[in-house]
Amino acid sequence: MSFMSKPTVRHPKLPVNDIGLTVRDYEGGMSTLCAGCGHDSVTGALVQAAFELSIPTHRFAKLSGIGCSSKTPAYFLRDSHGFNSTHGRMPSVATGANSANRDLYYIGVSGDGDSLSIGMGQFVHAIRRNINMLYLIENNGVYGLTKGQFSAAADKGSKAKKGETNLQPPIDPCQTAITLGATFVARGFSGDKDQLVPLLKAGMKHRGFGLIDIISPCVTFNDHEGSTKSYAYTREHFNLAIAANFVPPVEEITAKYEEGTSMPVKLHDGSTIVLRKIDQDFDPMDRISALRNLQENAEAGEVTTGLLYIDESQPEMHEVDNTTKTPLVDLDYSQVCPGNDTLQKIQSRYR
Amino acid sequence: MSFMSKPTVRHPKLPVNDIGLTVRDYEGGMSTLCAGCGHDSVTGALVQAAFELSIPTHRFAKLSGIGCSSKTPAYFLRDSHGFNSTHGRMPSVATGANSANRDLYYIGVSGDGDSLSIGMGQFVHAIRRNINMLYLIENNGVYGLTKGQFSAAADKGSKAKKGETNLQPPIDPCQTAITLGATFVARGFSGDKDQLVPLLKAGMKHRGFGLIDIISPCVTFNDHEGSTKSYAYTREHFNLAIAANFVPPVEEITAKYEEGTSMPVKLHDGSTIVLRKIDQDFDPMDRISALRNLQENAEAGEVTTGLLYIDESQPEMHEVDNTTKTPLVDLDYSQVCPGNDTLQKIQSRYR
Amino acid sequence: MNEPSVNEFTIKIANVNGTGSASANGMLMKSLFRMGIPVVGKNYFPSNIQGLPTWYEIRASEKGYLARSGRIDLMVAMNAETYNIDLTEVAPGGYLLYDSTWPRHSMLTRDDITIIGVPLAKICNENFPNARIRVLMKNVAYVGVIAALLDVDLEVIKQLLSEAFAKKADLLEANQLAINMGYGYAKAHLDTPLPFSARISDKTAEHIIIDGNTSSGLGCVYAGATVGAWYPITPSTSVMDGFKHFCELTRKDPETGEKNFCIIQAEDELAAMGMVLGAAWAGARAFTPTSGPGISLMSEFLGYGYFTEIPAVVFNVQRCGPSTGMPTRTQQSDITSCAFASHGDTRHVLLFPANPEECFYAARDAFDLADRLQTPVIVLSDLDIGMNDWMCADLHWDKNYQPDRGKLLRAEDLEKIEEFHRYLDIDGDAITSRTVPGDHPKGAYFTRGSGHNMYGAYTEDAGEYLQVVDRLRRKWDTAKSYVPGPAINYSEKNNTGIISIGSCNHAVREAIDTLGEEGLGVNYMRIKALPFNGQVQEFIEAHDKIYVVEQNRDAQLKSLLCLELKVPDEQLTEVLHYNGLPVTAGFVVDAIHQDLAKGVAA
Amino acid sequence: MNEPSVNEFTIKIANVNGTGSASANGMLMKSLFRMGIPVVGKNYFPSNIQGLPTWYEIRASEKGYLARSGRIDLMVAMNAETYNIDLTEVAPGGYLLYDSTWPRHSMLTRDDITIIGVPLAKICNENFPNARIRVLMKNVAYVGVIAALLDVDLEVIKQLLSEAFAKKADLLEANQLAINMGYGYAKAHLDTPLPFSARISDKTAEHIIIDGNTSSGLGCVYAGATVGAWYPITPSTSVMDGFKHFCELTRKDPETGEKNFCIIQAEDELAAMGMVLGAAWAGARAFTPTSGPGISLMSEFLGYGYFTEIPAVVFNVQRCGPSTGMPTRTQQSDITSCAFASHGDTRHVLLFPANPEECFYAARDAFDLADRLQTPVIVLSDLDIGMNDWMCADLHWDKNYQPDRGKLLRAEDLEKIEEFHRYLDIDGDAITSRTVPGDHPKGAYFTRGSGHNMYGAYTEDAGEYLQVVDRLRRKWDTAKSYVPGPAINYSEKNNTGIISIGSCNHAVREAIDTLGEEGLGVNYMRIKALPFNGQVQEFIEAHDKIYVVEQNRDAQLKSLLCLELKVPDEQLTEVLHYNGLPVTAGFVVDAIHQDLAKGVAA
Ligand SMILES: Cc1ncc(C[n+]2csc(CCOP(=O)(O)OP(=O)(O)O)c2C)c(N)n1
Ligand SMILES: Cc1ncc(C[n+]2csc(CCOP(=O)(O)OP(=O)(O)O)c2C)c(N)n1
Ligand code: SF4
Ligand code: SF4
Ligand SMILES: [Mg+2]
Ligand SMILES: [Mg+2]
Repeated sequence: MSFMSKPTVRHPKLPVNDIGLTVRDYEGGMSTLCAGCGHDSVTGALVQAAFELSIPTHRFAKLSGIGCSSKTPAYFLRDSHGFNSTHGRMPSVATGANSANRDLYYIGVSGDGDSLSIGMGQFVHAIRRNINMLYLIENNGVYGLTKGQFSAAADKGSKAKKGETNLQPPIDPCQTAITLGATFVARGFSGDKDQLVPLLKAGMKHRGFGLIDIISPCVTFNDHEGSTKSYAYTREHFNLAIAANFVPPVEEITAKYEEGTSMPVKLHDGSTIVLRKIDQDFDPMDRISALRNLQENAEAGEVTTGLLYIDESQPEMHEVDNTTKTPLVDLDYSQVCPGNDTLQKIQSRYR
Repeated sequence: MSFMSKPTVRHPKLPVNDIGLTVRDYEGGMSTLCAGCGHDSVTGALVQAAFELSIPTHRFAKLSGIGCSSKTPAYFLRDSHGFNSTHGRMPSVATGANSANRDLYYIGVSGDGDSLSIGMGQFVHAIRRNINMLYLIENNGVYGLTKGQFSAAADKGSKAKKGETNLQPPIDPCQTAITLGATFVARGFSGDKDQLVPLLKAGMKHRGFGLIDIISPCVTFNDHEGSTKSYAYTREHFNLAIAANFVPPVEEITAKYEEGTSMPVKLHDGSTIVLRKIDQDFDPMDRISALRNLQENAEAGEVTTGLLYIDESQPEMHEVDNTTKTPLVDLDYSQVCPGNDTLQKIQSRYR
Repeated sequence: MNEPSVNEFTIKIANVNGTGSASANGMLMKSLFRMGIPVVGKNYFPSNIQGLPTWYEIRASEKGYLARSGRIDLMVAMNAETYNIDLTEVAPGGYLLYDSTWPRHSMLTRDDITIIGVPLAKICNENFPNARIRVLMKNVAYVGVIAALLDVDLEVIKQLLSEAFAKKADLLEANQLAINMGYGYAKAHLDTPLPFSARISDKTAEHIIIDGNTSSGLGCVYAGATVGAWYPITPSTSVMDGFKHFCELTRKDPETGEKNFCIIQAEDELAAMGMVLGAAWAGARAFTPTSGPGISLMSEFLGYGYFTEIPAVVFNVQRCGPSTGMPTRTQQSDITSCAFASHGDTRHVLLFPANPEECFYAARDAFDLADRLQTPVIVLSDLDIGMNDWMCADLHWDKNYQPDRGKLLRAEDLEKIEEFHRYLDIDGDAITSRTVPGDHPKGAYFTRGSGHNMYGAYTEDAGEYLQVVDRLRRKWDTAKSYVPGPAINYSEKNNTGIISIGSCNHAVREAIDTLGEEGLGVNYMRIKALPFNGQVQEFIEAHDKIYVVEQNRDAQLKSLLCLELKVPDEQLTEVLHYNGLPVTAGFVVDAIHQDLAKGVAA
Repeated sequence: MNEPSVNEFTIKIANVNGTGSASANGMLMKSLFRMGIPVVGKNYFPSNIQGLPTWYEIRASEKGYLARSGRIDLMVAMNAETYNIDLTEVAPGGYLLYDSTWPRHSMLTRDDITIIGVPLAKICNENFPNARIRVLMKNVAYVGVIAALLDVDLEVIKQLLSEAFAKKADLLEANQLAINMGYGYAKAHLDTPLPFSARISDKTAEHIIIDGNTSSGLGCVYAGATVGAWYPITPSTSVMDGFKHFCELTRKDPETGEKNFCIIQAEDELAAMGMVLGAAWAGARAFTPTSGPGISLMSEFLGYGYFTEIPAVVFNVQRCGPSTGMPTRTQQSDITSCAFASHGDTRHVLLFPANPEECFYAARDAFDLADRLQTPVIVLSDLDIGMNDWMCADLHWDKNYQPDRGKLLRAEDLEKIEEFHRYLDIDGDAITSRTVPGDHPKGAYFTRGSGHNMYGAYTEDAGEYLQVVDRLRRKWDTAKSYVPGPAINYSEKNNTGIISIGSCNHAVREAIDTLGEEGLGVNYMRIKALPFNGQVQEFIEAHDKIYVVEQNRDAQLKSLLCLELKVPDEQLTEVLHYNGLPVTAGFVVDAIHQDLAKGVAA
């Protein structure tokens, strides 16, 4: 099933975005995931978000590891470059690609297995470097593609399809990322596109590493009773802490925000995320508050969603490094070769 | 320089411990580290702690990765089995050894490079599994053995010997471990043996994963002005939060503890750690409090030390798994071979 | 198959994965097996979970030819998406069964085969109320149809059903109904049986049907492995599933639930290998199953195990490379990477089981060899062996077997000796003694991947270093006398030979019979281990012409033979099959024909 | 060296690391170089930072023999701990200089050499107040002594000092004082010069002294690499140090400080390789330097690069394996692991520079080859080349050089074509086109390590899979005509040949001269790349007897020659040196003598 097999038939009545493309233009190949898989909904939300942001499709680079989730880059943005890497190693590939071309929109898609087990080290270090990318964990608590083993995100007490109970504590990517200094941390649910799309848009526009942990149920191996990553469980324990609304640069922010509950956060390109507190205890500008709430809610069995933490002030990798503004791939050879004269000068030190 | 080259000459006046050994019996080969290296002090503290606990030397297994720090297992406990593994992979080896023999005292020695860069994934998962071991990070903010590159523990703004400034945020192993659910998290300083020895003893006796992050200056590459891991900087910014005192099972706890400031924590073998709050804001039984304080202190440039977090209630790997109490290595073959009759029975399903 | 024949046919069932066809197909295969007919089931499945094409191929062969047959006598075309290709695959004179509930596209037909339509969906829709059950029962219904077409014993099927659904009366009823519907429809509307069909035979007594991963896991239980660490990867995952299953069954205290084993799902393959080394160092028998990418990731640790001499067992269930490749297709393309895994002068002992039965005993051999040689031993099976259903002789366990732990000194042994040095070659066989941590102070030593001398001490001395690596090289020679020798079929009459390995075995044996019938006598040697021993050398020397049949692109086995035995290249002719499907006898025969024709032309 | 000789001698200085001897030793070597004498400096240092034995060996050779000499004419025994061994190493008739401040142990002496005592510590203690300075100046003082013993031009030394300490007047003064003290003491108390000594010559014009890691880093700058990702590991670390240094020097905007490069210290080697693949995929020239364990860890990604055809450049500065081995000793033992890194049918293009000069150009060639062949290219140097001080011809950069980016289509190219398919072999050379992400919608494609067809689409189809892997195999053949051919010294008169590789070069050349003087004419071929091309084959065919000289235990180069060129084993005789020290001419000559003697005896 390749992304090439699907003809792009343009429906004449489909709305177009600012650059004249329809949502169809942001789609990809036909999905080969199980019917009902949460990951397909995330794909749908990504298509919507990219469409709404009016970014030319070829300015995205979509990268992934290995897993059902990591297959999805084939199912959106057909006209973007894709890189389906090895298991758990997408962060390093994204880092390298970004180092060479700082001007693309990088979307990394990973799974809870891909990021929290084999990929944990790279995940942590991509955060530490504040790579300018949107990083999605399509989190279903299991290894879908290898048929349902518990992942490191499986909750203690969650039951496998065949009845086994997971006894190890879960790794929460959001808490981990916040502790490690991530600058944009959110949680979404594949079953709630309305909430997810603005988060995706904000994440794409965020300067630096934007993490969205998306609860994305595996209908085949982890959607039964006793699972804490099922549709039913997630819906029931869904707890929206901070709602986020994305407002592009040109639009004016018209609504009035009540002091203390709603706040606009300016992004580096001039767009804004308007945050609205649902859970009054939660302060998405304060690491510790975010952590405390996440931990307390997790202990209470709740799935806290929304934009959990944001800090627009931190420089991303290239800013830290002071790399030239021109993407390195666009430098001419003459700009990087010091020439023979310099070479001769350099050699005077070696005599 | 091998640990075998040093003859054990017993000084007749040396005090002996409960099993009749002197501190010399807990020593190892001659160190090949730089004179003044913090790691040698940690080695000394380990020798002292093991001696004071009166554990037979061959009941320790000492493991490490690669680095100056990881060399130190050759310099203590000469009569213990040692495993100097590959770079960053000690946690998995320790996990495997522990799985085979749950009855030994496991001491893992690592460096900040070894654990927080290449070893990050394994470090995280050893915590998650709550492997029953004492895990030391001899943290000097640099890669000593490869000559002074910044490690992921280097503080933002810390200066390298040749003047370069580190611009990336540090990974704090203690905060990371607490977030990930570690059950014993402490920080020490190689320059403060009095504080370190009781922490080491408590860590060895703790059931489950005991982490001690030990600031251990590298005199050769990171002890200059501008470094935040130098002896001088650490001494100046040293902030003892929770003092810990280790009391073996047989001793009675005689001192009176003021409510709220001092508290005895019983360990699973009957010994006790008596904790004393120096920093009144710090609650070592509360994750979030510990995290908040660590983060605030770090922002203020302080090096918070002491027993930062403890939870004796969590089961270690074998308890979670319900492994037999007998170390697996001591099971007789007859206890694990189901025999031919069973084999024949099993095969009825395959006809 | 143009003449009526009995117990020699291949059925291929095309389906969509996730529709529950696996159990129906398995039942069909097992019913043939229970009729006493040798049988093999091969599953060609996609690397996804639901909705893509999948095929199951059943070959029945009274003669016991159980390789992929390469010809399809009856195609059960249940997947509209692949109908087109499925149609082309049927052998001339063969049959295609399809679901005639919906009309076929008129263009898609062939004159040289017989097309049989049965309205399976319609029948099921009429008889079953629930949608999911309808999908499942359609599969059972075609088994009923096939039973009629091939004259499969209905009683056998019913017995299988009652065993499978002993505790689920409603399902049993539904299944029986579906079988009867299919069978009844066929009997009523079709010419049965087909010219090829099944008849009660006696060739499967004292045999079982099992896949190699399950038997590998079972072998580890019997070999006394107590620690298993792994990271899931297709097609090796079911090795640990098997180990776990049998451990839960046989090694759990019925009262306390306490386990005499420890299984760790590692965070990745690097960690899995580290855990195995740690556990083996600590004295346990420990293993990890994996596949290609895992071997790559384990390279550093494998070299560590080689240099520090830790007995570790790895199962590499090979899949189709390079890189992620085709994870649900088979190949034997990790021979080179396993032989030399890791940088530096590193080399590993390998075992090559040919079928599930050998996997079971290879587990035992691997642990014994690892312990005796004190080095990692890698068992190379493949997806075909590991995940397909093979008929094998019953497994037996010698009640006198005791693990050969090699030179492992426990506390009581240490009491008896003066001094212990980890890397001192006392016996001259290049194998030194080791101990168990915690046993005895005398046994303490320091394990390091860096330079060490024969006393285990750190060294950077050129001479001391040489003593160790030269001994390791000598140990390789010692290994030659410990590893299993090749399986040889030899007759002085023949001066042509075939060398092959692992899962090629059935295809090669069948090919040799075919060639024999044509008048070309061929001797056969199947390699069972690396390093190669003297018998391998002798076999090669005894032949003028040798074909090396293997399933990879780069002639990896042949390369190793040339290198290790210094065989001139021209003595060995490559026969390489590497498209991801199991090799067939026909492929081997054709390759040899072609080569012989070249010889004639030249 | 029993007869007086000029400009042919070897000095070895034994010291303790961390005492600052490196700069003093370097100065001594450089002063010989500036006198116009060909010279080489080899550093034997421990894998620790301070306090262990370390040696520096300087060979001066008017004839230009710059391999390790294998004989020591003057030992400067500054380390009491190794005095014993150091003493034994001096060639009969040679000299040993020691610090006579403290008495030597009387037993430690030899009659066949001359022992020279100079109270270095005493002199320094008398003249320098500060303890640290005393330690440092002791080193400088022995340079002064040696200068007198060997008649080194004091002016040259003083010039070097004034350059080195141009901005540190006090240090300059101290150094000059120390030199004078040593020199003066020797002139006053010792017989100078020794029978072997230095004399102004003219053999070093248009040469530099540089190590291979520095020149590799410099080469990457000139080749236009913009992204470097790495994880520190001895002995490769200074490759990135060099790259960084020269980038900072030449590629930083003087005003804004903005950098035309990006260097990432990765979290480990897996990540470093991933970053390189990502950056190369994105269109940059990207590289990573590493050593053995890093190669093992990169295996999975190297296979990914091979299968997805991403041009990546890896420098493997080889050290002594297996496993951690001896990280500060040299070997050429990663040839096999690099050639076949990763599971599955994977194979890599390798380059083998022989010295720092070639490292510089190999960097350029590696990037051009990687881009042309679209595959990872691994440059194998070693510790000896990478970290030792070699004399090389001046480096030059062709001002007309433009990177050969191969079939890289940028936006303007895409505009001109109808359709782009990533893996379609249009030209028949097995090399397909690639694009740069972000350039143009038409250029978008999907890169995957899983099965893909020639359009880049996912496949599990046997035939489509074969098209891709068979093309990759054909690309290997294309590579043969792109990689640098061997360096050959050939005369029809000789029917004996030597094949060698990389840092063996100097030793082999010297050995060939020695053998020639004995009357045995030997031809020589130095392999510069894998795959081997036709010239390699021809050379082998043209000789009756060929020795393959390499620095590993398992004859890895020879094995590849046998495999790839189907050379019968008996045509190649192994000469293996692998104790961690650089091979010497004497070793090669001895090995050939022994082999010839065997021939005679047989
Ligand atoms: C090196 C390596 N090890 C193991 C695998 C097998 N594998 C494929 S996907 C996967 C887990 C995927 O889990 P997750 O990332 O959660 O994705 P999901 O399928 O659940 O979306 C594993 C273990 C592999 N492809 N590569
Ligand atoms: C796979 C691998 N990569 C790199 C190295 C090189 N190396 C040795 S020690 C080290 C860093 C050690 O740093 P740390 O753990 O902080 O120890 P320290 O020397 O500072 O105590 C590195 C990168 C190695 N040995 N193995
Ligand atoms: S197995 Fe689970 S994760 Fe994978 S496609 Fe199916 S539902 Fe989705
Ligand atoms: S280099 Fe630093 S860490 Fe290493 S031994 Fe010396 S002082 Fe210690
Ligand atoms: Mg998952
Ligand atoms: Mg360090």
